[in-house]
Amino acid sequence: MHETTHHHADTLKSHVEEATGVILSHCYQCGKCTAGCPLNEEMDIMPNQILRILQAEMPGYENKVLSSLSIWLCLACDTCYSRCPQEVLLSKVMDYLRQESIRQNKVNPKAKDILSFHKAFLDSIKLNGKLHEVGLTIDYKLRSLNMLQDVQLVPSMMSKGKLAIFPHQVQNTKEIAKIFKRISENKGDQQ
Amino acid sequence: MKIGYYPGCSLEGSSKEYNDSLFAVAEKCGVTLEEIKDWSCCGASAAHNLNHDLSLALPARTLALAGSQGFAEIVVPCAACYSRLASTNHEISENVTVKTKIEGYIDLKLTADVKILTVFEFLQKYIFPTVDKHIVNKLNQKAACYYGCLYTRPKETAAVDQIENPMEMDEVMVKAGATPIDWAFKTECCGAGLSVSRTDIVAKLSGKILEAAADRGAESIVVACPMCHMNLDMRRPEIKKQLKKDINIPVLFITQALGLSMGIPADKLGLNKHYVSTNKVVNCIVKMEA
Amino acid sequence: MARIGVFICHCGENISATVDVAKVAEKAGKLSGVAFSVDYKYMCSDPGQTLIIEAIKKHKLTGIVVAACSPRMHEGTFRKAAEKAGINPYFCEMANIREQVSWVHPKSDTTTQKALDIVRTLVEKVKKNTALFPIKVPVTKTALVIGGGIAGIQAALDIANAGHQVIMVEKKPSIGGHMSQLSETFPTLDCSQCILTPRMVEVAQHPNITLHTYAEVESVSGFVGNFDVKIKMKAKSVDYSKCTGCGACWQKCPSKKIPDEFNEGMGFRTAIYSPFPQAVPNKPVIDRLNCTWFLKGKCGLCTKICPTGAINYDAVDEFIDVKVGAIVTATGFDLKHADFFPEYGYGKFKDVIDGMQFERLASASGPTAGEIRRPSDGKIPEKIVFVACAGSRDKAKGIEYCSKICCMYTAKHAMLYKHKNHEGKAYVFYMDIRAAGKDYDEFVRRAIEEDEVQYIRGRVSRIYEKNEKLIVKGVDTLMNGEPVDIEADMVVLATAVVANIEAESLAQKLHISYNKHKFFAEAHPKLKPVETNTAGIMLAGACQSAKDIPESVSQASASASKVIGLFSSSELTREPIVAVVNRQAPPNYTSCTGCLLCQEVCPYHAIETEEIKDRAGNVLKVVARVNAGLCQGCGTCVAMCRNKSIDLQGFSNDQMLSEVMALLNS
Amino acid sequence: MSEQFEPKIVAFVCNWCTYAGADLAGTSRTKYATNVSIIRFPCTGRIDFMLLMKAFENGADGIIVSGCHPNDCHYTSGNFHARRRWIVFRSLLDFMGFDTDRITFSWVSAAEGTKWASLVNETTEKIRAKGAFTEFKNLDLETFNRLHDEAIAK
Repeated sequence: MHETTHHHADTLKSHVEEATGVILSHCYQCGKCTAGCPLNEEMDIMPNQILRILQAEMPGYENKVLSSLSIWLCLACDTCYSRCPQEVLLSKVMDYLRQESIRQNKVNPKAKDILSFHKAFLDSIKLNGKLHEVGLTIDYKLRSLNMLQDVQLVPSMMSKGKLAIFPHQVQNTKEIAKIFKRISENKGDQQ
Repeated sequence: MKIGYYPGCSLEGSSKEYNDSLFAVAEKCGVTLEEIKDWSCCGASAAHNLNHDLSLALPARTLALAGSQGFAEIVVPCAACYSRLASTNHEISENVTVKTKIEGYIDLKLTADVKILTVFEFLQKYIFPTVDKHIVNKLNQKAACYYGCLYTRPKETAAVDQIENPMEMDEVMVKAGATPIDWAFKTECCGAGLSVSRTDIVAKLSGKILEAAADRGAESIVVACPMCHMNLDMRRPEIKKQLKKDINIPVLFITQALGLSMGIPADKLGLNKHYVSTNKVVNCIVKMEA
Repeated sequence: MARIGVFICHCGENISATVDVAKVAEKAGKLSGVAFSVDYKYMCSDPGQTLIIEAIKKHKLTGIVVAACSPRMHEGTFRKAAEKAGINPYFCEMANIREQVSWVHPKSDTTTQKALDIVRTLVEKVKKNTALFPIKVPVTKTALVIGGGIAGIQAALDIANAGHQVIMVEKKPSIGGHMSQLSETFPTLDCSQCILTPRMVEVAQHPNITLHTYAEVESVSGFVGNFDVKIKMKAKSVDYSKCTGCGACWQKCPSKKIPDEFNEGMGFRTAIYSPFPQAVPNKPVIDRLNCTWFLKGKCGLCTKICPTGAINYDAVDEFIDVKVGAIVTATGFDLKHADFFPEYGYGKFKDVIDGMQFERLASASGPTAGEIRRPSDGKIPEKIVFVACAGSRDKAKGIEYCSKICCMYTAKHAMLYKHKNHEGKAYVFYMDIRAAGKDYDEFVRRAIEEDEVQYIRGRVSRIYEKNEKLIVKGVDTLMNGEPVDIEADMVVLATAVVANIEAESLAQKLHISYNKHKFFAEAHPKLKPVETNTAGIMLAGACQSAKDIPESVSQASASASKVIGLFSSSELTREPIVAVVNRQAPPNYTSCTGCLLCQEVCPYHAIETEEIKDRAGNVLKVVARVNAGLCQGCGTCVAMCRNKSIDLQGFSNDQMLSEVMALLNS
Repeated sequence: MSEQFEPKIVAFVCNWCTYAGADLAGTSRTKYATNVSIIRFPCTGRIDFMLLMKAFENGADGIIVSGCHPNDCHYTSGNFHARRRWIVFRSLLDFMGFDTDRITFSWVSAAEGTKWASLVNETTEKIRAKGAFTEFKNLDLETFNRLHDEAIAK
């Protein structure tokens, strides 16, 4: 679409642009994304501000965004993108920032639980090829140390046949593990 | 022609009733679904947060399997799975280098292009042609069809015509003899992936949705997404705390609602698996005079 | 036998400093066909010109080459001199040895040689020159004005007052356009009707203006000074020669529930109607799509009521042909409508309206007699939210441009509301405030400072209904993106200004170009802002781009002055640098085969077809003919022509070829 | 030291942009090579490319064709037609085995005096490097046929 030539400088801004294909200068800061964001009340830095910080590249801007809670609250519901007058695919930027904040381990302390859940989730897949909800719950609890949360649900979920004690598995779980391995070896290029 | 089926993890676990009711409806109309052999998880709400490649590789594996098993179409009833599979399909068809890279990761070829059907596309295409003669009940109630994010956004992979006011499920509910209400929260987000890690937020978002439905006098809420269902049904205690009031509108899967109108027994549709009692729904039902 | 004179100018020192002018003169004198050559200090000076004139007479020169500055500088001067001396001015050519030789090269033999080469080139060209005579095109001193809005009205009055005939065509039953719908106008807040109505009446009564309402341009042919226009007069079903405009018919008409266009669908009108009280002409038409007589063949009440028997159900569309010399296009704009904003529920929620609807609510002649009441339940809103840039500057919705007028009218709307409801709260969501105009920014500041309109910088994401209120989900980007949710009673969207829905089809009838948004294209964005690429057709008002009233009026007067200039003489004279299709003796008549490639490439639609007939009147062949009135002399057709049947006067194939040959063969 | 080769270059330019641009180079006294001489056309759209051939046939070593930038044409679309015709014409020349590098097609506006100057200098250098254009001069029927057959063979 756009033929704007991009200097591939070694800055967070240019990495975001290369990785996501989003051209940050397209955002003219109308704020429509923030106005419609279901999480806007919870966020520490508003979606449009995340873009603004990246646009402006003021000293130390990398930490501001990478250690923000907002990037972890974003649910990628794409309400912003579906209404953005400039068609900026914000959820992709958020995805990239999350991955980058892990890589540079700048994850906001308040986001640790969210991260542990995602990790637990993926490990469950790594292990079984499918999600095993009991396993996930236990694993998550160990990571997050929220021992008591949701325990009251477990028995009822089982009685309702909503939780299987034994995981469903893909026939050859090694395959899945391999996929994880191949990708982690190739961490160099994320996208 | 055989129709492929990708249940996804939730339909084997927390949303078994969605799976059961879908099959019950299909069976009644003589439509058979064939599960993709050795399918694996799509990565759902987690993968894309941590690793973009992974978020493509996991769905890609299933797509590759479906292709190699000769499925031209696969039904994906879970909204999250649909969204992941659809966007993966979109990205690999847009970008060849990504495609080859992913093929490398999964060590499978992404040759055939497999059409991904949402549950309402499936109903439209395979159930509607014959459903009328099976419908024996009018649900006879005000139903709030709730679509959430994953079917309606982003526009590239949206499974609905009007992303701000989708009507696909409403049409199904009309068939089932219910009255879909016009309400403002059809496509708001329920909190989805934060269900476990930030239940407080989910209670808040899902609370708003319940409230909006209640304001418009909805007697049932109809969904086509396990995560939406979990958040709106199972999280009711937290929501109650949040709203400081008790809203007990039951939450049905679209296939359960349609099943009821086809006279399929409640337990076969897994209505007993819900947290919020579905009796109100059942009580509204009236037999259609032949 | 050609007798060419060569005149080398020193231009003081400008040329002679680096070019050996004497040598050039001497060598030029030896060129074949050159009968006289001389160098002189200032050729453009009076003595210089006299020198040329004398030489032409004395040496019976058939043509001259003046080697001096750029022809863009003094070609005119020397051609006049040649004419004075009694030869056709087009036998004068200039060799540019200043800008393109002496000023750009050092003093050297090569430089002198180059000067000579250029002189030789032009000498060979002038030998091939032919006598050319200015083209005279007769001018019909009648102007057609398409569109009866404020721009059309202004243009028509200016032209008519200059003493020329004007034909005005308006597709609606009354002139007045959008301005007649406005309540009050920024930045002075004077009542729109009050300043417009006198102008409308003036148009109707002006001896030089013929007004055709309820009419449309059907087709246009011809060229500047000589357009032939067919006008479609839609059947009004009322005989205006009999009708007195008493209004008995529309007071009695039984079908009273037709949405009223003039009130933007917020009021009702009858089937036989005159759009508004101050309409000009204030005579009704029958809306046949809604009239019981035309739908069911019953009723006929208006005929019974009409005291003058003016009603005529059998009236049919009529066509008239007019000749005009110039056309002013003033077809105005539309507002983006309907389900363009699903996220704002526009077209779904009764109380989400657009700017023009608000004008009607605020207007004393409107459906609420000037009281601002919301459409759904007629309540007076306590909170109004105004949303600027609703669709404008929105790539995703296909409109990247700024609609220009919204910032100002939104400020006005908020102000009017506050003036009428002091207790009410008015919020404006905006991205930027574009108030660049005389007293404009002061006006906006007044809204903010005196009338306490709450301006919030940010876009609205969504609007939805919740127990009789409209929830507006916005944001304040000046408060670190603080989300702002407002429970409003009414929302006014400043929807985008778009081109008139019929703009494209009209442009095609007129052969004028338009941009991708269907706004008509001016001939030059800076220096020809009111002309189009088709000579004789001008632009006025919002049909060219979004404009407010002052701008539309000034552009209308500008295009009027262009028309008046065109009409200042009964013939218009044009440079004879035009293309011509060759002529040959029978049986060929011309080498043109009628492939008409030239027609395809001509930017000015100047190529017509001509039937070549024998004495008996049988058509022998159809060939191209250049309309000298339209041709601008670019010569694209010449390069395109497969068999050299069309040529460009002043730059003919012969002339160009001899230039090339001469330049390279010393 | 040996005489350096001075190529003869003809510039076919439009009256409204490039010719004016060249005038501007003059009024701003920008010096440039003497090798290029201008022939003035109303518009690049007017330029018949057979004239270019004639120029080569008569001893031109290089040619410049220049007019208004796209969308700036005084006649709105003349330069587009010129460009279209040039693309076709060039492929024809290529096909005939003609060195199309001897023709420079460029846009120079009325404001680009310096661009004109550098265009002239660069083209002069380029053609000087290529040396004199002799193909036409010693183009007898045989060699022409040979060239033609070779071209077909390609």
